Amino acid sequence: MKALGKHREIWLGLAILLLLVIVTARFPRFAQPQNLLTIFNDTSILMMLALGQMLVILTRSIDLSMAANLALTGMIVAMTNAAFPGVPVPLLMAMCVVIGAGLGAFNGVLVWKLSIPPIVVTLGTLTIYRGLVFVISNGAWVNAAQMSSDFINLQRTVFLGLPLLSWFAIVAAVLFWLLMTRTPLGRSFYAIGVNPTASVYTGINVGRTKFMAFTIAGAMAGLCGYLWVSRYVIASTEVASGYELTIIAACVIGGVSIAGGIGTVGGVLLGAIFLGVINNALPVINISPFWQMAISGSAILLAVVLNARGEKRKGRIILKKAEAV
Amino acid sequence: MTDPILTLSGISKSFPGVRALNGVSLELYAGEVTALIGENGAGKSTLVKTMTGIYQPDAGEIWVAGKVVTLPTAHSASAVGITAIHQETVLFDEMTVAENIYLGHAPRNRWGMIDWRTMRAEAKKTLDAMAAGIDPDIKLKELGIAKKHLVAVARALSIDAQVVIMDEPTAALSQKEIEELYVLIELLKQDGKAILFISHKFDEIYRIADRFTVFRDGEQVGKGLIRDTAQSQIVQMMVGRAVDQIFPERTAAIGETVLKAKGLSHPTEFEDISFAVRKGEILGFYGLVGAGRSEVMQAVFGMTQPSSGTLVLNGQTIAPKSAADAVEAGIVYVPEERGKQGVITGEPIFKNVSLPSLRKTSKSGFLRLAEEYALARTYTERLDLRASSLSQDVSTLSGGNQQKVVIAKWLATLPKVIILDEPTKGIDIGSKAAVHQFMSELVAEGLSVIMVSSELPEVLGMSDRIVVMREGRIIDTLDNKGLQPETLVRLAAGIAEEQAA
Amino acid sequence: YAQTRIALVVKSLGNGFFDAANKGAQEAAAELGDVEVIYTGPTAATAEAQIEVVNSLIAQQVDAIAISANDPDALVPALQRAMQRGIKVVSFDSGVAEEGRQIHLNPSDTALIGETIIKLAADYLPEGGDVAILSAASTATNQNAWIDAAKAALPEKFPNINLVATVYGDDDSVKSTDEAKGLIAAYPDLKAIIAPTTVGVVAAAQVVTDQNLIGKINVTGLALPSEFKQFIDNGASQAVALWNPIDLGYSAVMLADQLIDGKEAAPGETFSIGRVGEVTLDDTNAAAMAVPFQFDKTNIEEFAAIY
Amino acid sequence: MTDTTATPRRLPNRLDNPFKSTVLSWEGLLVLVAVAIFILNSFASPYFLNEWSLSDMTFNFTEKALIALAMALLIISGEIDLSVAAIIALASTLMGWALQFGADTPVLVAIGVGTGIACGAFNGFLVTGLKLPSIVVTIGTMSLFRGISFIILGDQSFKGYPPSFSWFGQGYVWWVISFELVLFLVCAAVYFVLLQRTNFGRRVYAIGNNDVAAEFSGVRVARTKFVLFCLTGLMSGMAAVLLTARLGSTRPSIAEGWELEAITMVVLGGVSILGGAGTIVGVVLAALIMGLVTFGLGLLNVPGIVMSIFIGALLILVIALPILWRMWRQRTAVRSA
Ligand SMILES: Nc1ncnc2c1ncn2[C@@H]1O[C@H](COP(=O)(O)OP(=O)(O)OP(=O)(O)O)[C@@H](O)[C@H]1O
Ligand SMILES: Nc1ncnc2c1ncn2[C@@H]1O[C@H](COP(=O)(O)OP(=O)(O)OP(=O)(O)O)[C@@H](O)[C@H]1O
Ligand SMILES: [Mg+2]
Ligand SMILES: [Mg+2]
Repeated sequence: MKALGKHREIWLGLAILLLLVIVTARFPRFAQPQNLLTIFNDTSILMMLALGQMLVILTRSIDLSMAANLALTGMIVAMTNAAFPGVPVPLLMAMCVVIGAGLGAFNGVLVWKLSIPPIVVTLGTLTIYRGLVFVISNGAWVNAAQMSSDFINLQRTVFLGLPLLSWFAIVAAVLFWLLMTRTPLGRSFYAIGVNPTASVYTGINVGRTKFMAFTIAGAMAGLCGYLWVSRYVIASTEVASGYELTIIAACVIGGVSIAGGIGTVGGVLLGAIFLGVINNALPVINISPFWQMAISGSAILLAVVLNARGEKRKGRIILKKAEAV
Repeated sequence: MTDPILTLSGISKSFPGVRALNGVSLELYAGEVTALIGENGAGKSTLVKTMTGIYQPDAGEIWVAGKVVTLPTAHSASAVGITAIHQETVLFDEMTVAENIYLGHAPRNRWGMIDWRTMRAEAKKTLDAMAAGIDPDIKLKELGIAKKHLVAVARALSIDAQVVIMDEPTAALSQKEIEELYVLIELLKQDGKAILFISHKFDEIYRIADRFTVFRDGEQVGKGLIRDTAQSQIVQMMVGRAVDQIFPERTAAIGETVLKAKGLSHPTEFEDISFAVRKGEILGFYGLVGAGRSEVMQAVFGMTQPSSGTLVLNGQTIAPKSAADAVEAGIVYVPEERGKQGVITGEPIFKNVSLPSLRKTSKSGFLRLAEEYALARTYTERLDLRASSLSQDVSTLSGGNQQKVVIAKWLATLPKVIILDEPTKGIDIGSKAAVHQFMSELVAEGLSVIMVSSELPEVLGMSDRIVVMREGRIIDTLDNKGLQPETLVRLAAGIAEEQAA
Repeated sequence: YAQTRIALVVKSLGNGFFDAANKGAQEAAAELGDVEVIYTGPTAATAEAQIEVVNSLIAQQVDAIAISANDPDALVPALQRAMQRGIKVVSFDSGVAEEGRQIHLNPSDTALIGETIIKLAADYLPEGGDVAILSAASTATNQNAWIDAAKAALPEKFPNINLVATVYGDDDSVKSTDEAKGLIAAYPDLKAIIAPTTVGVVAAAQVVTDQNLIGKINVTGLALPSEFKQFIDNGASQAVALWNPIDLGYSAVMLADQLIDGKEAAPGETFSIGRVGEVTLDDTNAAAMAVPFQFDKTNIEEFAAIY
Repeated sequence: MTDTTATPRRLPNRLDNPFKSTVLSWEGLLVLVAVAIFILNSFASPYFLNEWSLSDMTFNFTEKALIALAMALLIISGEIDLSVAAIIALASTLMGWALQFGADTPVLVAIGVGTGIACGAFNGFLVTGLKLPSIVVTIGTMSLFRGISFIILGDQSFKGYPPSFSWFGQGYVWWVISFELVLFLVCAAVYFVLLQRTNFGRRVYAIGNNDVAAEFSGVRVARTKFVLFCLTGLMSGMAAVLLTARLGSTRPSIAEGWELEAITMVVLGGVSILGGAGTIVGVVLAALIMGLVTFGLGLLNVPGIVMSIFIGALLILVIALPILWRMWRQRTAVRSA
C-alpha cells in the first residue's frame, strides 16, 4: 500500500498499459503507433486543462468555471477571426491567454480579497461566463466556413511527426513540471495545500498564491479556448458544456488530492490519458459508447479509494518500534 | 557591554477577549542566550509570533541593529535576520525533509530555478552537524514528533540569522537530543548570534541561559542576569505569589475502583497500558509532551480503537466504539485541543452545553429551548462562567471560559468518570485556580477524575496517584505522598538515577 | 396585442439550420401581414429546457406554437396543456408524438430521405463497400425514421452497400468528432460516413480532412451548404442533400396561421403553404414539404450564399 | 469581548431582540428581493399576474427545490452531493424499465423513491464508511449513476406511463394548486421542523460547525451524515417521480445540470458552503426567487442562458456585498479611531 502511495504514477501507467493490452487483444490495430499518437493528440486539450485545474486543487480550491472560460474565450477568438481574418493566429492565441487569465484572475480576486469560498465563486462565474458567450454571439454559432484556414489549420500542422496541438501539450507539460518542481511559486502551491498555517509561518502569501493558481488555470483555459474551437471548428454557447467535471475527474484519477497539497504533473497527464484511452477504446472494441460514462465514473471512484488508502494518516507514531518500521 | 542586536519596546497585542501582551519590552544581545520565562498563557509565544511577522503588534516598536523595522510577513522577519523554532511544529507533512528546511529560501541555480541537488546536500550537512540521523530525502510525515522538532531546528539554522528564537525546543526531545541541542546552542553563541530561549524547565535555563526576562499575564515583570538570580526569585516573579498556596485542600473519601484499563495497546501509539481509577480519586497522568497520554485517553473515550486490552467500568467490560458510546457508559473527556475538539465555535454557549444532553432536554426528538437554557444556566453558573448571555458565541469567550463551557457540557450528562486533558493549558491564573477548585468539588461529589497534565506543580498539587508515561508506555504508577518533583521528571524523561543525582 | 403571435420553438438557438428556418418564418409573417413570429428555444438541446420555453409561451397566451422537438414524447404533456388553453400546435422538422400536436410537417418524405442518404453514398461507390451512419441524438425522431427507411431500402436497391454501424453524436461537435474517429478506427475498410444531421456531417468531414483520408472516405448526408461548402471544395465530400430550411420555417408558420384561422387538421385535409405549394395530411396528420435537394461541386457555391 | 466586564450572576438567555434580528436577517433580505422581483415582473409583462401563469411558474422550480431542501441539510453538515441529477436519471430509468414489465403506479413510485434512497446510501457509505471526500465521490457516482442509465437505455426511451402516474407531475390538487407545489410546501415544512426544531437538526449544525468537536461531544457524526445522504437521495428519487410524470418519458440525459442549480438555490438561500449555517426558509425563498427571475425573463422571451447570468451575478453579489460592507465599515472605523 505504501509503495502504491509512493508510485501512484507507475500504477496508473500500468493500468493504462493493461487497458491498451486488453483493447489490442480484441483489436490489434489499436496499439499501432499512429493510433496511439492520435489518442495523445485527442487528449492534449484535456491534459492542458487538467494541469491548470491541478494548481487550483492543490491550493485547496476548485475551479468550476474553466469550461465556461474556455467557451467564452473560444467564442471571442472565433468571432475575432471571423470579423478580421487577417489578424495573425499567434496574436489571437496570445489574446486568448490574456483573456483567459483575466477571467481566471477575476475568480482569484474574489477568492483572495473577499475570501468567498472558491466553489461559490466559480459556480457563479460558471454561469456568468457561459451566459456571456451567448450574449456576445447573440446565440449564433461560428462555424468552419467563417473561420480562416490558418485559424483552423495551425494546430493541425505536423512538426516532427506530431501535430502542433500535441506539441502544445508537451510544452505545457514541461513548463508545468518546471513550475511545480523548480520554482518557489510552484512549491508554494503545494505548501499552502499541505498546511496553510505553516505556509504563513514560512512567509507565503496564501491569498495571493491562490490568486496565481486561478490566473494560471484561467490562462490555460483561454489557450484551450482557441485550441478547442479550431479543433472542432465550431464555436457555440454549448462548447465544452459539462466539461468542468471531466477536467476535475482527470485530476482525481491522476492522484490529485481534493484536500489539497498532493498531485504531480505526471499523474495528471496520465489521468487525462486514461480518460482519453477509454474514450477512444470503447467504440473500437465495440463496447457500446453508452458504457463510457459508467466506466469513467467507476474509474474515478476506484482512483479516490486507492488514493485515500495511500494517503491514510498513519497517526502520530509515538512508539519507537513503530517509528523504526 | 555591547548594545543589543534586537530591542522590543512597548509591544502590545490583543485577541478578542484576551490581552496577550501589554507594553512589553525585551533586549537580545549578540553571543548571549536570553531565557524568556512565564507561566502558560503569559504571552511568550505571542511575542515570538510578533517578532517573526506572523502577528502584527497593536502598538510598539521593533529595533534590529539600531533601526526600526516593520515585519508584515514571515519573509520580512527572516530578511532582517530573525528566525524561530515555533512551539507547535509548523512544517509540511507531504514534503521532504530537505524541502521543509529550505521552503521559501531554497538555493537557486543560474536560471533562477530551485537547485534541488545543492538543497539536499546543504540539508544533509545541517542535519549531520546536528547528529540528527535524518535522511533529507524522506517525507516529513514519516518522522516522529522528536525528529520533526529537529527538522524545525535545522530549518531555523538554515536561515543565516542574527537572532534565533527557540520556543520550548526541548519539550518533545529525548535527553540525548537535548544534549545535542545544547552543543548547537553553544556553537551559535560562539558565532555571535543572539538567542531567545523559551522553556519551563529551570534546570536547562540555568545551564544554558545568560540572561532572563519574566512575563506574567502579558506584562514584563522582571529581567536580569541568570548568574545573579536565584530560582526562587524567578518563580516568585512568574507566579506573583508563593507557589504552594495554589492548590485547594481536599478531603474526598476514596472508594471502590470505578474504571479499570487492562493492557490497552495500539499498533503505533501506545502499548500495554493498565491503570485503575477509584471513586472520589484524582488520577494524574504525567509525561513530557508527546508521551502518548492524549492518545490513551482518546482510546478510553472511544475515539480510537485499541488493538487489544479491555476496559472495565463498575465491574462491566465495555468497548466503546465511539465517543457517543463512552458518554452513554458515563465516561467523558475534556480534550486538550479546546478550539478544535472541545467547543463548537460559531455556536452559542447554550447549544454547546446541551449538545450531549439533547435527549434529556427534548421531548420525543423535538427541541425545547426553555429546558436547554435552564440546563445550560445551571451548569455554567456553577462554574462561574463569565459571559454576557447564554446565546453568546463561544468563540468570543476567553480560553478559560471556553474550558468552562466544555466542562459544563460534560457535567450536565452526569458522568461517572471525567477525563481532563491538560485542563489548564493556556488558561489564566484566576481561571486555573477555579478549575482546580472545581476538580476537588467533583471528586467530593463522588466522581472519578483522570487528569492529564504536563505541569509538574499541577500534577503534584492535585493528584492522589500519578501515572507516568514515556514514549507510549506506562513507566510507573506512584502514590502522591511526599513525591519529589525530580522523581517524576526523571521517570518522564528517562534519565538514569545517577545522572539525575 | 391585436396581432396574431406565432412562436417558432427550435431545438437549440444558434444552430444555422434553425436560423435559416427563422428567416423563412419571418418571411411568412411579412407575407401574412398581421403576424408576429417569436423565435425562441433553449441553448442546450434538451427536452426539459424546451418545456420551460413552452411554459412561458403558454403564459404569454401566444396563438400558435411551431416546434422542432428535442424529444417526441417528453414535450407531449406541455404541448397538450398548450392546446387545452387554445393554442394551436404544429411540429416541424423533428416531430412530436401525434397526441402532442395538431399537424406535423416533415421537411420531406421520410422514405425518400432515407433512400437519398444511402444513394448519396452509393452513387460514388460503384463497387459497393462498407458505410456507417453518424446520427444526432439517439432519441431524435426524424433521424431515426430516416435511418429506418434507409435500412429498409438497402437490401433491394443497394445490395452491394454494407451498413456496418450506426453511432450517435448527439448534435454535439465533440461527441460527433469522437464517434467519427471511432468509426474510422474500428472499420478500416470504411468507404463512406453518412451523417443525416448538419452538425454531425461537418464533424465527420473535418475528421476525414484531418486524418488525410480525403479520397478514401466520402462524407455525405444532410448539410447546410453555407456550413459545408469547404468540404465539397476540398473533396472530403462528393455531394450532400438538404431541403430548404427557409421554406421549412416559412411553411410551418403558414400551417399554424391556417389553424389559427379556424381550419381543422384531419387526415386527408389539404393545406396551402403559400409560395411552396400545398400539402395533404396523411393518417397521422403529418405532411411532407418537398423532395430533398442535392448539392455538389456544381451548385454549392450558389446555395452557400443563401443558407 | 464581554467577559472582561462585570458579569451579572444570572446569565440572560439572549440579549438581542428576536424580532429585530429576524427582520434584519438574510431571510429578511431575500423576502425583499422576492417582492421586488414580483413587482418588477408584473410591470414587465401583462401575462404575469394570472393565476395560471403563477401556477405554471411553480413547475419550473419545485422539483429542483425539493432536492435543494435536502441538499441544504447536507451542505450545512459540511458535505455536498453532486450526483443528485444523475440519481434522477437512474431512478427514472429504473421506473421506465419496471414499466416495461407492467408495473403499476404505486410500484413505479416505490421504485423511483427506493432507487433514490439506495443511491444516497451508496454515496453515504463511500463518504462516511470509507472516509472519502464527498465532492469527488459524488463526481464519480454522478457519472456512474447516469452511466448506468445510458447502459440500460442506450438509444431508447421509456414512455407510456399510466395517467394515474402522470398525475404526480401534471395533476392539480385544487384549482390551480398543483400536486408538485403541495408536495414541495409539505416537504419544506417537514424540513423546516427537522432542521430547526429537532435534536437531529441541532446535531447537523454542530457537525457543520466543527465535526471533530461534535464527534468529541458524543454526536454520531458518520451516522448523521449517512442519513443526510440518504435523505438527499430520497428527495432526488421524489423529484425523479415528479419529473418523469411531468415529461411522460425517460431518457438517460434527463435533468442534466440540475445539481448545480440545486446547489445555487442552497447557497443563494444563505447556507454557508463551508457548513454550519443556513435555514430552510432561506432556501425556499431562494427557490422562489430563482423561479420568479427565470419565469419573468421567460415571459419576455429572454433565453435561459441569459437568465443564468442574472442568477450567477446574484449569487456572487449577495455573498460579496455583506463582506464588502464589513470591510468598508472596518476601514472607516480604523480611520475614525
Ligand atoms: N490566535 C489567538 N487568538 C486568541 N487568543 C490567543 C491567540 N493566541 C494566543 N492567545 C491567547 O493569548 C494568551 C497568550 O498566549 P501564548 O501562546 O502567547 O502563551 P505562552 O506564554 O506561549 O504559553 P505556553 O507556555 O503555554 O506556550 C493566552 O491567553 C492565549 O489564550
Ligand atoms: N507527530 C506529531 N506531529 C505533529 N504534532 C505532534 C506530533 N506529536 C505531537 N504533536 C503535537 O504535540 C502536542 C502534544 O502531543 P500529545 O498530545 O500527543 O502528547 P501527550 O503525551 O498526549 O501529552 P500532552 O497531552 O500532555 O500534550 C500536540 O499539540 C500535538 O499536536
Ligand atoms: Mg507558548
Ligand atoms: Mg496531549
